[in-house]
Amino acid sequence: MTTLSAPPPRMRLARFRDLTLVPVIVILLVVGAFLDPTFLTAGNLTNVLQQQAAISLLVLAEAMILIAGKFDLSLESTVGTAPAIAVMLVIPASAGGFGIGLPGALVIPLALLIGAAIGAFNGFLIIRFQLSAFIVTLAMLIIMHGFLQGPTEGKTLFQLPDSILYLGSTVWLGLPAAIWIAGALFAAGIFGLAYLRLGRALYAIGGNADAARAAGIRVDRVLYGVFILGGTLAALAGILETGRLGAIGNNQGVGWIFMVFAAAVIGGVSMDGGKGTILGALTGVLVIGLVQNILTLIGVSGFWQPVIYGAIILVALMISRIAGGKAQD
Amino acid sequence: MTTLSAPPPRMRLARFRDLTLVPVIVILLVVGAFLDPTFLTAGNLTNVLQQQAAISLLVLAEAMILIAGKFDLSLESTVGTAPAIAVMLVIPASAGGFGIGLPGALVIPLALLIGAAIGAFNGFLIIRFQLSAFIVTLAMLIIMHGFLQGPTEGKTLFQLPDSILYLGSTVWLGLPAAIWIAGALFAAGIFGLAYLRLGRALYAIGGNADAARAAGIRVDRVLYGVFILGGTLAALAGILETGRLGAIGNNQGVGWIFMVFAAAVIGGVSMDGGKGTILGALTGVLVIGLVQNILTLIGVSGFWQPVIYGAIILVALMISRIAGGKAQD
Amino acid sequence: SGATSGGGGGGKIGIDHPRADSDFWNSYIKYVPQMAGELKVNLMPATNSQNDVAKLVNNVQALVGQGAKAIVMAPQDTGAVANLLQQLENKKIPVVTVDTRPDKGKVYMVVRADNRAYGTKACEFLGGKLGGKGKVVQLQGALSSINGRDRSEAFLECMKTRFPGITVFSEPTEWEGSKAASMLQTRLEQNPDIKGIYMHAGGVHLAPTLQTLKQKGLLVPPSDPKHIFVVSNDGIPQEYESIRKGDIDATVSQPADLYAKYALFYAKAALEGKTFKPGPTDHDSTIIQLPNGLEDQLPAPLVTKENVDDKSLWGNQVK
Amino acid sequence: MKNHVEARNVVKRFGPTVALNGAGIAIAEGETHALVGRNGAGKSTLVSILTGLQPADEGEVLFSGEPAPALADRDAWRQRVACVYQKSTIIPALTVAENLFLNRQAAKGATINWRALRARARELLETYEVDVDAQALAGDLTVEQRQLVEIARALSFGARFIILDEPTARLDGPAIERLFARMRSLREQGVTMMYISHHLDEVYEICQSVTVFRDARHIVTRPVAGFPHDELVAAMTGEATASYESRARTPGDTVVLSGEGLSLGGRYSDVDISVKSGEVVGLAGSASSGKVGLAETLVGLRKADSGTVTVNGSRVRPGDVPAAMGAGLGFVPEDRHHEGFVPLLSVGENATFPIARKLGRYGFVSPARRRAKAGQLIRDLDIKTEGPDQPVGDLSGGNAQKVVFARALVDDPTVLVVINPTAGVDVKAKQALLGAVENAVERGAGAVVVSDELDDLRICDRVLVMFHGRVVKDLPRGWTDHELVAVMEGIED
Ligand SMILES: Nc1ncnc2c1ncn2[C@@H]1O[C@H](COP(=O)(O)OP(=O)(O)OP(=O)(O)O)[C@@H](O)[C@H]1O
Ligand SMILES: Nc1ncnc2c1ncn2[C@@H]1O[C@H](COP(=O)(O)OP(=O)(O)OP(=O)(O)O)[C@@H](O)[C@H]1O
Ligand SMILES: [Mg+2]
Ligand SMILES: [Mg+2]
Repeated sequence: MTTLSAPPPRMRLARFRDLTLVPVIVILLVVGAFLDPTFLTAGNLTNVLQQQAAISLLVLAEAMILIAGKFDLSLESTVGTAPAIAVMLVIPASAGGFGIGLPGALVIPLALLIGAAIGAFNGFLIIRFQLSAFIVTLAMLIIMHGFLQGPTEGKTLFQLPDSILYLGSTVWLGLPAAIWIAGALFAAGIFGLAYLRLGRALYAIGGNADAARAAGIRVDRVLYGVFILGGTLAALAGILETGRLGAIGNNQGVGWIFMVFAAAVIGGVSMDGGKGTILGALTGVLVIGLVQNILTLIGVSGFWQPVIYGAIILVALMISRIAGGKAQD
Repeated sequence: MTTLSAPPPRMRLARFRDLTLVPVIVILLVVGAFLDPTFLTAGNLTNVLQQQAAISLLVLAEAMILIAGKFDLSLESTVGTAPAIAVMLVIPASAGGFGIGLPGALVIPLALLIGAAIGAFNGFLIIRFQLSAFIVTLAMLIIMHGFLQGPTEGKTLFQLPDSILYLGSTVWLGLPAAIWIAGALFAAGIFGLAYLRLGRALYAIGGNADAARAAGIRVDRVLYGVFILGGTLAALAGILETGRLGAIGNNQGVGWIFMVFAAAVIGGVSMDGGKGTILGALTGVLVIGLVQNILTLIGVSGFWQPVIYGAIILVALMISRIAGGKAQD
Repeated sequence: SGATSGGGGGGKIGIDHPRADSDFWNSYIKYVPQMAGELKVNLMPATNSQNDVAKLVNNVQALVGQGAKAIVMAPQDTGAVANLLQQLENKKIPVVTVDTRPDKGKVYMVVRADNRAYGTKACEFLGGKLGGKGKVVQLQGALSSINGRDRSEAFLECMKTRFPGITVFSEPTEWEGSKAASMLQTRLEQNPDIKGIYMHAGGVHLAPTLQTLKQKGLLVPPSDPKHIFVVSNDGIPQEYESIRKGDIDATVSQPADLYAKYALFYAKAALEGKTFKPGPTDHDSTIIQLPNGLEDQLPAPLVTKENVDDKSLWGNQVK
Repeated sequence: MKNHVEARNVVKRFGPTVALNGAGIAIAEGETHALVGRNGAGKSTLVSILTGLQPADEGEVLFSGEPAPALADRDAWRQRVACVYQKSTIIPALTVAENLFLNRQAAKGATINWRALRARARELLETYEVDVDAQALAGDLTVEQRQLVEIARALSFGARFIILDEPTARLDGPAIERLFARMRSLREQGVTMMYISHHLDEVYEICQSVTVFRDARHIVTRPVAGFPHDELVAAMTGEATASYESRARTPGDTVVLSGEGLSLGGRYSDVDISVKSGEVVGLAGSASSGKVGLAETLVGLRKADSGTVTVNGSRVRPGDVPAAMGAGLGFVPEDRHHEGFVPLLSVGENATFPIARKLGRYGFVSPARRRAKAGQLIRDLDIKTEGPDQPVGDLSGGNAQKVVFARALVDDPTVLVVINPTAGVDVKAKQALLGAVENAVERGAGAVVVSDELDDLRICDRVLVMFHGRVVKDLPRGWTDHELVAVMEGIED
């Protein structure tokens, strides 16, 4: 009575839906190579990857949060605030710290902890009080940026303990460590969301939270976990960025979140929850990174750059829509 | 046979759900009066209204778009771009125009037309191609801002035709015209969404687009209308703002959209569509305007202002949640 | 790198512009190619980091990848470029920074006017006009910008020490005209006896301030007792126009033309292996020693009704 | 007699699925015409084509011999046909009154008079004896009340042709009777109707002719009178099918599920219930009896105000579904769209969520083992699907219900609670599902069947009847239909 015999073609196609942006990436590589000889050099491509490493962790975090049907705008503030507060707990008051003087080795765990705490607080407001995730995390974005500006009084922190600089600036096996870290975390994310019970639970919750609850998934607990993980990843992104830049400016992370959403969505993650993959999100990050790099290399006038940039996002979105076959939300 | 004989109390309460922020407004008025004697003067309150007039039109537009279940981030760019392009079509090349030299009286209709065209293009991509409204309008936000920066090459337009300055700077019957205009449009919005079939169609579409279609509502047409109306209102907001500021800066409107969403959502409009009222959105605008005014009056340190501001948004959100009684999305 | 080397004295100069949304920087951006022509430097297409230090790092890395032998940049965040400067030093690429002075990391030359001096000049002017008493407002830029902070701190410090009778209200406007207008309007409502305004950025603050004053009926000539003294900062043509009309009283002219000229001049000098010493220069400025390099402090004149028609002001040269 | 509505050679594909394959139907003026067929036969797809919601890939639709209007011309469609869709078209955030008069609240361009609209709504609800407040938000209604609102709306248009797609799947006996009375009077006024149901007795009661679809094709159209029941079933299933015989068994001694002193404000009060291993307990009662609320408490979807629930001897934390499931419970919720499945996820994944931890170690889920397990469930319950990887959202209603069932059974539960288990399920599938319940019980599970369907209750060893939130009767096996209905209606004490 049923059609179980051969795996029908649609199913096979579905597997490749994650990869709808691969042709776009290929086109960008070809166009880039054509436009500028530097583009296809190992050095330049390594630069692109390193430049995207920190923001890609935010995309990873946001993709998971979106798949679980939620929203987190405040990640971008955590990128600056978590490492900044951690550093201020460590460095002397004369260098802009709080004068508490915790040991310098603690600065990375502290930053991650602060990120996790911000995530947990977001989760608390959104899950416990059932507030709108968009507005809660928008308010938290503003507040957390205030927690960077307030204690530093708008100044850049540049006397940093070496420990926090290490990850973002060192090189392992010929590649910047940040690339290895982001790569490993993406691999874990791709695997976890495809093959772990917890990962699949995110899809169930994002797709229909009531049904997930009725299927025995501890929805609230999983959501807390996702927000906390999101905050922690954002803090790690902040650590990598701090190492790359060598200081924590007052605008670290500011303005990233839109790019993060753009990357996730053109990579096939739905804003409505329950749809998309981490691999897709990764292709989204790469597209955005390559576009930025090419625009820089060919030196498009700064005034018109946004137009080209936005237009490319639109085109990528259309390709992802046409190849994906389904309406986006 | 059943227990539904008397109208349950929850239903009656629903009427007042639009007004959940009224106590917040009252508290702000009392606190403001207590903190600064200037606060409760007619002059200051008029200022608050005038300062919020332009952004309130965006809130009106966004509330309608959200109720219809869609999303428009690009409104904030339209605020700058629509009047700027209109002005450049009119003023001579020496003043930064295109040198086309259309008659100065056309500048307002032109600006509104440009706003409508941006809205129509958004609608086209979102409705026709079924692309994600969030990302389409995000890309359009970037592109449209580029269309302000590109032609002006980043310069402020100082030499404006008088016609575009009039509405935003004149006074009618003792009150700035902008207040009258915003007031009239809100009245029309409140009435239209409560008493017109077309207005109710927005709720039906936002609540369940398939059901709306089945009920004979021309869903696509209505959505186009909403996007076009939204763009037009944003252009009008830009005209009022231009009159208030006397010039079109390169970042006119930039950064408004978050406040717009915050105002709409704390005012009870759901990000998931189908829920909320224009009156509620108006109370949201007022709360935000009063908070900004009080923070300015008491002169909170600029560094910590965002923290207080964000915290107040959170509190307003909670009040709206508790009084509204339902989970927010 | 596979880049072809152009003519001129020893290699290409890469340049990154900090932002494209203010009149001052846009004038600077316009002067750059013009000065490059005059100085005959081999300039690469400019990049723009849009006020984002992460983008700045990306851009400079790309420029170096494309074969830049010297870099001109204007980091708006002076701390977060430390690593970048270190990288460039390792690659022996000299750096000229414009407008801002990096906190850490080697620079060949900093080309900037003294932003603290702007604040002090504005304070001296307003303090004198007000006779050392009354209330003034300063419309700040973004608090996270070093220049904004310098102007603000110097202004406040000078007011406190030299004119203790003057009350200062500081309004953080984030370089937004809309915020500036609202805050000024509110403050004037609260303190109708405000007599002076210092604007950190004429490009964004000028029109909203004038419009607000006009609405309040306070846009009157200096002879009128209701007049509010306004000092601006930038030196764009519109400010001069307003000074001539008597709407505002003074502005500090940031030398956009000199920024562009000397940035390229020093970048070229670096490629040619020239060295400089602290002391006065041939162009009315002084070079001072910094821990991490040198700084050429260009003159930034205060422009008032008296000298507003001076042809040498860059704002009078733009058409 | 001329045909009021006709569809000819309709083909409709969804990706690789052919939902209609050259099927057609012809409905004579003034008759009530049944359309029957197994789950996924293409009935609802035909409905969406006949109401202009979807275009057919091939074929034509005629109304009174005239070609159907253009798809965009919704007004023309609405003049020709009104419909109760299988999927809810209620808008939860709007009031009942507004839902009833959606897009016709007032004349075009005129302002809406809400007071008058509410009055009209109240009148309409009264006419159809729907006991809900016109001002209530539709989202606050029960599934059943929502269905009644949909029916009232469809009937109120004054259209000459009305389609009802499984309107009774969510209604109890008296509500069905009221609906039929209404349909009869409409027929007397000459209204043509198309009626879809999996209850063949309803077809015999209310319809004059019947069309059978099978595997996306038209099989037969005949007058109902003189169409033997088993022949009709055979036409639907393509084979001779005997009616379901419930099995006899003796319950064991261990109590696997019990609720003591359970009360929930407004729903039920002071209920005791206990189910033994190897026993099927029915829970019956007409509208608002509180049976669903009670069942939802037993499975942990709701927290009782007082009382305790014990599963397999262990006290379960109230309102904690995972805890109840961990203790060995499986259940089928009332509203499959709401709590039953995640539409975007595959059949395999939806069916195996409760046993995900058993499909691999260290939190890992083996897709191969999942697919194998799902394949087995698909065969056991005869789910019509492209395979374990098809999203449940693409299945027909009855097949989606089977997936929900599969989820309940997948962990070999010792306690099974099923709420309206056969709602919207075809005859053969119904047998499969009831058989599955009985199989589980034979393996030693205890089961609770919450239903108003006499067929479902027949497999029960005893039936608890609830009335206004209290258990009023404990009927052992062997009740007569009349007896049970009387207790349910509160006619007999
Ligand atoms: N939107 C859709 N996308 C993909 N497949 C669909 C879609 N709608 C229906 N189908 C498929 O078309 C076939 C017919 O579905 P339809 O809903 O018409 O069945 P039905 O006869 O109404 O069944 P039921 O009695 O269960 O309601 C099914 O195999 C179903 O999976
Ligand atoms: N979500 C809800 N909110 C408010 N009241 C509800 C809700 N669901 C049910 N009720 C009310 O609770 C009472 C008992 O409902 P319950 O669903 O438990 O009974 P039931 O026997 O299942 O009724 P039915 O046969 O109509 O489904 C009814 O009066 C019903 O209207
Ligand atoms: Mg169906
Ligand atoms: Mg019920």
